[in-house]
Amino acid sequence: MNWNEHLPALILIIPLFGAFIAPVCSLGGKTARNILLVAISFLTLIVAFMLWRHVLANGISYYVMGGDKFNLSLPSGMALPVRIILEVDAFSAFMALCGAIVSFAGALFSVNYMNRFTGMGRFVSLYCLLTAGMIGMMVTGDIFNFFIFIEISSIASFGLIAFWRDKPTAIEASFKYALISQVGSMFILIAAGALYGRYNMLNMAAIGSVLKMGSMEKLVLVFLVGSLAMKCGTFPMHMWLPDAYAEAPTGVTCLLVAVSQASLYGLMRVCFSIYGATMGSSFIPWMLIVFGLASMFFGVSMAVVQHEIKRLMGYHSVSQVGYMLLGLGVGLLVLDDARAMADYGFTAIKGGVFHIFNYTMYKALLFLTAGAIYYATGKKDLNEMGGLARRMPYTTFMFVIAAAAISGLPPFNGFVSKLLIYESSFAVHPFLAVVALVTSVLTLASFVKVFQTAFLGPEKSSLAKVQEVPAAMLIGMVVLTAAILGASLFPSWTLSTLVEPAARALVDQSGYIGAILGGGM
Amino acid sequence: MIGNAPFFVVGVLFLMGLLGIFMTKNLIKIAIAVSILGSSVNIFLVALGYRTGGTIPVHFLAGEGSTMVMPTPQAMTLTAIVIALATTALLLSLIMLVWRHYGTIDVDEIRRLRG
Amino acid sequence: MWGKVYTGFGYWDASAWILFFFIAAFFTLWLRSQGRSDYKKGTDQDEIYWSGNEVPEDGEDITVPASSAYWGFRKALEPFYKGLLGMHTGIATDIVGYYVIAVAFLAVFILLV
Amino acid sequence: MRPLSVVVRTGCDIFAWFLVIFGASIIIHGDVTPGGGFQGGAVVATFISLLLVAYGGKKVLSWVRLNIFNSLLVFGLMLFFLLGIMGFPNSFFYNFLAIPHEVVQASGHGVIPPSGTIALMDIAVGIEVAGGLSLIVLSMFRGIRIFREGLMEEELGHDR
Repeated sequence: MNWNEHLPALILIIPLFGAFIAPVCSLGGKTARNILLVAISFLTLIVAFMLWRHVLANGISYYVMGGDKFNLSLPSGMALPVRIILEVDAFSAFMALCGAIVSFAGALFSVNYMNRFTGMGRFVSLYCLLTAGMIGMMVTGDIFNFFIFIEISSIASFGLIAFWRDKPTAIEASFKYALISQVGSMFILIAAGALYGRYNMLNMAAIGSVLKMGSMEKLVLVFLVGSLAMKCGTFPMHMWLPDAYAEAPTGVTCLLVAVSQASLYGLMRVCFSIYGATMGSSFIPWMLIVFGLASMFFGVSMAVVQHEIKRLMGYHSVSQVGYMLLGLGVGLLVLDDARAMADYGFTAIKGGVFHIFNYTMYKALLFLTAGAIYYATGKKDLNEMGGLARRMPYTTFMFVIAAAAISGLPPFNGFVSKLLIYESSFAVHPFLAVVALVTSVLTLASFVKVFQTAFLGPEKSSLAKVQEVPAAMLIGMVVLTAAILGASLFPSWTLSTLVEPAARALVDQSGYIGAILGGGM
Repeated sequence: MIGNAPFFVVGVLFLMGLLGIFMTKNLIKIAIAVSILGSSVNIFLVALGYRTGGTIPVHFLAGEGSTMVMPTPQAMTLTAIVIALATTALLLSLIMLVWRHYGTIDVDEIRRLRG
Repeated sequence: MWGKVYTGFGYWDASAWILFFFIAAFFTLWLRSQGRSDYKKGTDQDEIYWSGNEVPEDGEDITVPASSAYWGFRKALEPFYKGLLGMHTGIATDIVGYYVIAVAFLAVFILLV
Repeated sequence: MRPLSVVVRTGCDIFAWFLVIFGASIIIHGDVTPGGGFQGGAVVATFISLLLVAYGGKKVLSWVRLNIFNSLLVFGLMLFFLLGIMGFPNSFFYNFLAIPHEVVQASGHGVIPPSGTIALMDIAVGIEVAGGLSLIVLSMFRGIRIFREGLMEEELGHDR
């Protein structure tokens, strides 16, 4: 049998297997458990990479769970696809690759970071489950399964955020996240049920092929967009995000960044592949742009006044998600206008997709450096830090790279994606680009503050015994640094191999639908 | 008209759940309201799947009837119930830990993380 | 691989920037190498210049803590920050409330337009 | 939780076991009747909660070992997973044991075709849910008891 055909299933099987085997493996002691954690996430990364290569070479690949053959989406006599179908196009594969890289880095980091805590068997189990849920959200082609995977990842993340259960704030953050995400997923389930009641099917591609705009479809769109925007932390619904990111163990925060990107992926899948050109009015694209602008500006202005390092970075997550919403919203706005699409719309989508990659890498790296500082000093408050650059040179170096990338300093990759977004959103209205620029300036300001107070300045006497973090943690950070530097030094290569196929797949609604409905006849 | 009655029930229960979340201050009551929200969505799914005059969807026991009730929404409902059970258990455990740490289950007083 | 990234209005070229970086680094290092190494050690010549003030022994007390950074910025935008911080109450039901209001807003307006 | 009166305890002694049998019946007939792995497993898990209510936590926690439920959970999950993997090379979760109903009717063995892996998966899920829900009930109860009696569980290295 050809393993390449089974890659979409394998990418789910491997982390699920890790989650199930972890309680058994943790009987074998610390080493066996750590090896399991790293091996599972590394295998996931390899499979994600192979899946990405496969999709780029052979076009959209899909997989029928439990079918007589893996590609039998339409069994004899059926007009509609049945069974659970995974559909991986270039955009999904790109997202899964990003998620797998971050998951690997977080796993490497967690090995040492979580070393002194008990209950690690559960930690490994939940970490693998969170990876499986995240990747499941990215590869599924079925709206109800999307709900299931979103719930799997939510439940795993509640457990992981509250992992330090003797910290009151961790419990509080987890409770807030649990409450809002439970209400949000009920909205998603109502939307999935309503689509099923209307069209008698759940497959996203099949729904997209027959969808006609009516009042109910509009409500469904709003429920899906609102809930998924909440999940990725858009402005008025973002309050759970800094709490959860700040209180989770750092390896988990790094993965939560990728999980929020999976929600963004769902949002884009709904807007582009299910609704696409049939959306009709430009209300939802404009709302995405407005949400994006609000998240950018208010998120970063909240970040400037924070003095707890991970909380500050959590607010930056809110503001960075705004860039992607802006880029992809501009692309959605001109989706059925071929001329504007060629002029600036596709550039905006490319910028948004590239920013997803960049954001996942540098934000994960920033959280890991914050975790390294916490590991070395035991402090989270910036007021109590100072002069760490002498003690932790490698961490400082990687922090500087990540901070420069997130603030959009040339030549780092953040600059390239932001440039694409500025120049394309400028064509819609100059105000959009102005807000994006101001946000970038404020981002730089707040990271200068972090760099100056934590790493520069005179050494504090309370930090005299601080040492550089162990090698495994550094390797976890180096993985992400390498990704950032690669994307920075070879931007055109990254754009043409990694980003452009993904952006093209996102725009190509008929290709997404045709792959399922044309197969197996 | 009477065929739409389940959907009215769904609407009322959904609003009850939402109002329950906003109007009550007790965390346990909020967890109950979330469960009510979940139940209303489950009723919605089950009500969607019913076809008038349909029989059970097991092919060999269906008898003479030609229309069958779709089993998919029921499978969806079962899955949603399982997930709701997991989240309810987690919410209740978290509330237990909140009470252990904060000494209160008033939602207004659990706000150490703000700003 | 090293090509230009066209944005539709201009382009970005990482290799040009790196070239510039090396040129700038060359000039910087060259300027630095022009410095004199024959200063007298142990005299006033190798003291730290700190705006004419006396250099404090222990720098720990005079650092600006992070919560005081950008004080002027916060002071100038005080009404804005008052509103924004007032919004982040941290109460769980308020968080859900903002979400439900946002969805309800979207639902009403998408049916109107 | 204190133990309830002797009437309740005797009733529990007599009837609690039937819950396990009833749950097992639901699990085993999952492929032909309403119900299945999760429902049957939940019924089985009520056995533990019934014991907890009738006998109080102290006694029940001294009777049971949490590792047993843990291993039930893992065993059920691995069985389910294995059945899924055995569907290769056709596809993941392929029903490799199913027999089409024409074949069954031609051979004259009953009217209900064997459902293949579905029944086995029901059993796997039943074992897993029975273990998992019992574990949930017991852990939540243990949490309350630890809190009541002020015995904070020993936690290593939590430096706040």
